[in-house]
Amino acid sequence: MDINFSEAELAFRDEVRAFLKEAWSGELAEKAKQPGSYKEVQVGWERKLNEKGWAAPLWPVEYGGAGWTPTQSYIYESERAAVGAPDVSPFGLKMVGPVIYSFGNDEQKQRFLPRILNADDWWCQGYSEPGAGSDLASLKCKAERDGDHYVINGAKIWTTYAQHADWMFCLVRTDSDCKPQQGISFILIDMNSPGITVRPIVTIDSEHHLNEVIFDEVRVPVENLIGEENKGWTYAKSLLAHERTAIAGVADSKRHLSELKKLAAAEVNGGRAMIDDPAFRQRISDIEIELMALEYTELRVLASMSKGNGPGVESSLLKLKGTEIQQSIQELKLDLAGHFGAVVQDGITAEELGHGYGDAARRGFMFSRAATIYGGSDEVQKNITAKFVLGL
Amino acid sequence: MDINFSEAELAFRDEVRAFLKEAWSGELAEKAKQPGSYKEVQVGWERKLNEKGWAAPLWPVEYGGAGWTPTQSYIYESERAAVGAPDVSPFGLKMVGPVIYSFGNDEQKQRFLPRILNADDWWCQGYSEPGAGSDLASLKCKAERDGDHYVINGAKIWTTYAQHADWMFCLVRTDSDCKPQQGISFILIDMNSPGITVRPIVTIDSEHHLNEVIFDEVRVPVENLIGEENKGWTYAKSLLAHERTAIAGVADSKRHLSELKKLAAAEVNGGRAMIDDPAFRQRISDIEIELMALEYTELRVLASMSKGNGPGVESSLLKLKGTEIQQSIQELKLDLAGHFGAVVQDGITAEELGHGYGDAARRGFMFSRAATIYGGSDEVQKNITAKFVLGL
Amino acid sequence: MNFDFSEEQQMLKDSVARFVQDEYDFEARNKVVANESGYSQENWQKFAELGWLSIPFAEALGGFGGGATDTMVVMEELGKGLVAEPFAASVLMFGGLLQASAQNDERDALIGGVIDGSIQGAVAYAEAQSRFELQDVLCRAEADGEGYRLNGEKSLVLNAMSADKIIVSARVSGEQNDEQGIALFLVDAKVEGISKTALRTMDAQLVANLKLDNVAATALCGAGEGLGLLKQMRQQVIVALSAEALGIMEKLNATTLEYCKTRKQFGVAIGSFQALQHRMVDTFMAYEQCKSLLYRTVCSIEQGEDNNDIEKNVLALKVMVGKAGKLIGGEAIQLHGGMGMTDELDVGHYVRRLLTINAAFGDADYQQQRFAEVSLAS
Amino acid sequence: MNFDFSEEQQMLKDSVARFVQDEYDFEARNKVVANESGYSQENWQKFAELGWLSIPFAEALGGFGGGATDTMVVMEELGKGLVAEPFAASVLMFGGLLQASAQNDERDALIGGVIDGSIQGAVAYAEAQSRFELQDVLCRAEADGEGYRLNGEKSLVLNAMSADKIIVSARVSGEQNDEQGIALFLVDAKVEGISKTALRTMDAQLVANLKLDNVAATALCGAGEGLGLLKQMRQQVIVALSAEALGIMEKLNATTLEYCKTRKQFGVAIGSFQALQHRMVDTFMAYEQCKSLLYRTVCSIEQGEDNNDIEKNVLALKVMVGKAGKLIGGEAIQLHGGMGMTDELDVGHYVRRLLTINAAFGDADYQQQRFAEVSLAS
Repeated sequence: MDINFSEAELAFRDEVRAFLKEAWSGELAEKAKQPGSYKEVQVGWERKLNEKGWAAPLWPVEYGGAGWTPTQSYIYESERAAVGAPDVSPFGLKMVGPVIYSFGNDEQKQRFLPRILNADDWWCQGYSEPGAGSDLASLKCKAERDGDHYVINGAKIWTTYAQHADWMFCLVRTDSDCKPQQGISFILIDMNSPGITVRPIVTIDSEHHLNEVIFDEVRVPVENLIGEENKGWTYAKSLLAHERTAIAGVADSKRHLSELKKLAAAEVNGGRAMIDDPAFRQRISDIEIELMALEYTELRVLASMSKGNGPGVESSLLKLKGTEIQQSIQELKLDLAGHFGAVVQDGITAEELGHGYGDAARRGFMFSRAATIYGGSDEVQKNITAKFVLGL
Repeated sequence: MDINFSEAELAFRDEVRAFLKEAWSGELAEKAKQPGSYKEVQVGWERKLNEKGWAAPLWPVEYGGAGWTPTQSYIYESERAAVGAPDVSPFGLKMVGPVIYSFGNDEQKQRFLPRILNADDWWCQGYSEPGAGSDLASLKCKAERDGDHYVINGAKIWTTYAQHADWMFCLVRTDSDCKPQQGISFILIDMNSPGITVRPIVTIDSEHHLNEVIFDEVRVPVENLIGEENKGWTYAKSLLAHERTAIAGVADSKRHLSELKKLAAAEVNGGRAMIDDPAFRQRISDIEIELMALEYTELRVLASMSKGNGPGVESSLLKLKGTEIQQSIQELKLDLAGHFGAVVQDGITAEELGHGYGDAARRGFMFSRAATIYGGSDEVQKNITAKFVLGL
Repeated sequence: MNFDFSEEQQMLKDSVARFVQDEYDFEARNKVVANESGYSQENWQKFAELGWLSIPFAEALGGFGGGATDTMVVMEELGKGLVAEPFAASVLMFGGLLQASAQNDERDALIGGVIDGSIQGAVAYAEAQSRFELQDVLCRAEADGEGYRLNGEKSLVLNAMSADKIIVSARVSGEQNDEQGIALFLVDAKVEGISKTALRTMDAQLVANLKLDNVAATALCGAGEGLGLLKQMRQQVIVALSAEALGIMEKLNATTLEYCKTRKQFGVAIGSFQALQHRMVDTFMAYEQCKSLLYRTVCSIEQGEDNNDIEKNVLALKVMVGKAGKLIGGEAIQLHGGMGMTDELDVGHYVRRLLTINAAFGDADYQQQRFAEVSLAS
Repeated sequence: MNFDFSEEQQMLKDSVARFVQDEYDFEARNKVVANESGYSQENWQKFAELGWLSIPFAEALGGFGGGATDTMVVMEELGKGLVAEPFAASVLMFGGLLQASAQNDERDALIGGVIDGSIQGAVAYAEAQSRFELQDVLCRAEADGEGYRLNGEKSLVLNAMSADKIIVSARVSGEQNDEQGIALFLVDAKVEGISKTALRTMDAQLVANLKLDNVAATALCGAGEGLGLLKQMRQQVIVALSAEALGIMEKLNATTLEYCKTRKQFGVAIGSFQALQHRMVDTFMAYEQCKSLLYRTVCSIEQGEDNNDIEKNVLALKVMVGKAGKLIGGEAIQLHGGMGMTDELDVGHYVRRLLTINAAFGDADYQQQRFAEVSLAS
């Protein structure tokens, strides 16, 4: 048992720290505090990463990856979260990028990969459809061949940040006369194509993250098809194996927990700081203990992967426990804010309001409910764990 | 909404109090504190009740019942538990008695009912069989007619206090060529019959409450059959409707909780009484709040029954919540006892040991685990509630 | 012993239920809250005509003379409809404090105005730093002739933007958190020196922060009485909000159950999955237990039990409603899946109201510690 | 970074596992604990021969020079077999305290005896009133020539009935609960003035209450050092007991899983019921999280991290193991149904050992409050 980093790893950590200190500072870090700055900050940040060669460190080096080991990836992730720098937007760099370099043709690779690395295009994901939920194989959005084009009709839902997107990677049905998982193709759609309507879906945090995207006779050139027709399901599934380690969100939760402690030291009830309130102490320590454990669960998975093994049985709990912890932190923060947790702080400064984080706590709490629904709901995760880990 | 008792009910309460003050005192109450006194105390207590006419207050008056309303029954139960007097042993008075007066013939009624009321016979229940669990319909214990007798072969398990029993009421298979629920008969077996072996089952509290009862060519006179052959399942099911209200154990839990508070005031850690320990206070108040609610859930059921209605949807949670509360109280008591919760206080006085209730806490905690298993496990209760209350 | 409503109570319940059913579906409700004032003046007048605004007031004052049960049945039904009109803020809090304060003609006239719907009121008891402590008051009152002048700030005052009159807690003497020295004052909502910052809360209510700069006010009680009156109001409003929460929980459970029965995934209704069934049994039990505790509390008030017993019931109720609300709200969103995350569905709106009720007048954690003090001292 | 065991550690692990597998099934274990001494002397000699008793001792003392990882792998495997031999009491507690106290010939000889299995030891730290506080000591020591005389009582001393020597905490000065004034003393288990009352605990261990009536003793440390040494011992033993608990939890989860796969009800394996599946996922996760926290703690000790960080890990571990033990133990009984209630099945025995471990050296509630102090101060 040895959790020390090697000399080389320590040197890498220093490099990461130096980079973050320089890159996540000044204008960009300031801008991130402003509402509505999400896309601008993400693009700015991803370009800085790309400049350093770290936009997609786990891609193969030939396509612009950095050749990081899992441990390096863990080090970067820990340091990034510790300073509060954002994760990259996953759709281009973590999702469609790997599909393109794995299954795309040379032309597609040359056309899309550099632009993904440099955040020149904003990507969104077209998997879920209205009424289909977790049951992807039932998808109905149809692509029919018409000369050099596919003609797309149908709709996608829960499409994160489609309102910002230049491109969508999309699963479409190209054959209806076969088993449901077959007959699906993986296609790239220019979001500026005529016939696309993006309908905002406001979520319970009162924000606009999600959309329904409706396709009405949208023409997509056949060269935008990835791999073979009707094999899209295979390509999509291969994605799931990527990027398992960051799923627990341990590094971000650590930062949130440490911020929560600071807030609790300043929040006072009847002359006593909330950090000295017994009920608060119990709840925060419940979370902290689980998080201390989960950090090592993640390290155990990582250690296994570093040796070239699969992620192991422990990995199935990374999302379940990780999201439980994320939600618990958000809930405690909301409760900590007291009455101010209810306030929609619309254009009013914290000073005018008399409180600093209630609005963020509310938004964070409400949106955190999605963590156990999207990306395979808790129920689905438990079914999978029962079946594949416990053999039930 | 009116939770006041009527004049008559208040007068009844006074009568109950006066009775308990006299009957649950002196020798009998003292004896109850001694280990191994269970049967003797029960029999003594039930005879006092019978003298008063209260051994089976809910039986029809013609068979010796007291004609109590549900509210009177509630009043008695509350007052009984408050002074710590025992409930009656259920097998005779609450289980086989109602079956005999409902489905037995006159001879059976005359022969058994007075002896049940006066605790002259100790009864046990022969339903479960080895390997069958909650699935009663699969029972295999066989009764074959041979002249004026049935010949019984097979085994029953989880038989509470069979070691004390004079009689068993038993479900046996009299026909194997029909649907599983059919072909079952309800028969009374003299436990002194040749061919019966009672094998003790020690439980995890290290006590002998349970047994396996093995029948090897046991001859039972046909006059011991209740009702018709092959209709036993119907008689057994009708039992389930009896005695719903006391199932939550609210009155007993209130007494246990109040005792727990007293113990916590006396148990000291580092100079601070445990009743002032924040974690203890939180746990005890969690329980107390649920119990305050459950007391009114029970009253709501009772009010519904007082009007001649069925017990209503609330009743399905009486056992689930009631047993959860019972177990939580036992767990807290075990934890309160600290290291002494582990001690088997075998013949040693509390003074010699240096602690008063650790042994009782351990036995209580371990045996309380059965509360969510026997009499329809939690899982079965939830299935039933989902189906019949929620319509799922 | 019975838990039946009187004929009058049943009629009241039916009348509120009918209003919600006929005139306050989710769409109508969304239009109402989109209003500048956050509610519909037309609805308010209807409430007055139906006599609902008179419920807690003594008959001598022109009221219905209702008790805790009457308020409960109204609030429970209002909860089911997520009704945004400021019944609790104006009738129960403002009206309740007026009724509890010393009799005089102005007071009686104001209560009359509350009853007939012509007067809207608000109570400004919280401050930015006060969190859940009623005695944490920095706002100061100084005598000025027959009246007083108020200086300071008040936070998140319910219904302040629509109120004609505002009751303000302010300190005549003592330091922050002193239990003594707090009185209640009546101020005109448009009087010179008041400035208001309007804010929306997540349950779509309109609240306001107040700045009081030498505002003219009349005293409603002496400096020894303000805190006691506020505590009494808190007790009554907690019971009322708990009844509202119970209505919301019933609605959420019913919506979720219905969804699970109809929503299909992998070819079967998701309500057929045993794990979900057991969780719905848990939410069902949580609801029933809240209902029992609400009944217990209301009965203890109606029968005039010892105030210590009433307070214990009220605190237990607040704790249980807070926790059950989180459980039921959380499961409602989770079991609705992606749909549960959308603002288009009513589920999230009900959940946000439950969360607001949890924080109101002290959340579950806070009240559980107070409960333990009351319960373990006895 | 890796969580692999060294070749030596893997051999140690395999050797304990093999012993449990070949010679310590449930039946054999029941015979061992039915012994008058509560364990088998024969097994103890085997442990000595296999070198297990030497693990925590420095090589200079004839030991294996093992670290926290070595102790962990042994305890985890002993846990799986519910091994009753007094490894923790005699080797880790008694031996550990000896090793931490000042070097002298007698001490070295005693450690040698522990290693070769000829000496059994016990540590008497608790008193009837002390609950979880090591400094709550009433037992008094008075100087008598070169030695001391002890008077007082000690409670529930592990392995006291078999011990040749007992280390006793006693007060040289100060009052009950003073942190200062506590020293550790070595007494001969058969010396005049000691009387013992033997007791069984629910995990089948033999413990004893001690009365000390002017018992001759030698000091192992100064009065300023006793509490520190006890705390250090507590830290080490908590980690060891947590490893034992982890082994037990693994065993319980595996037994329950196997039972659910094979036990049929209503015609199907009960493991096919989704509600049970999800609960088994919960117990699986609880186990894995305990394992992670144990690894974290052991690593922090092995790498010589700051003691504050180690203490924080140890406290977190104790809390999580206590709670997970209750969850896993409770589900194991519940899912085994009626069978789970019987003493014939091993499940209840494992559960009782987990409960005993939870109470040992402060239960989850107690340690969580200490954890919060350490964690929220930093």
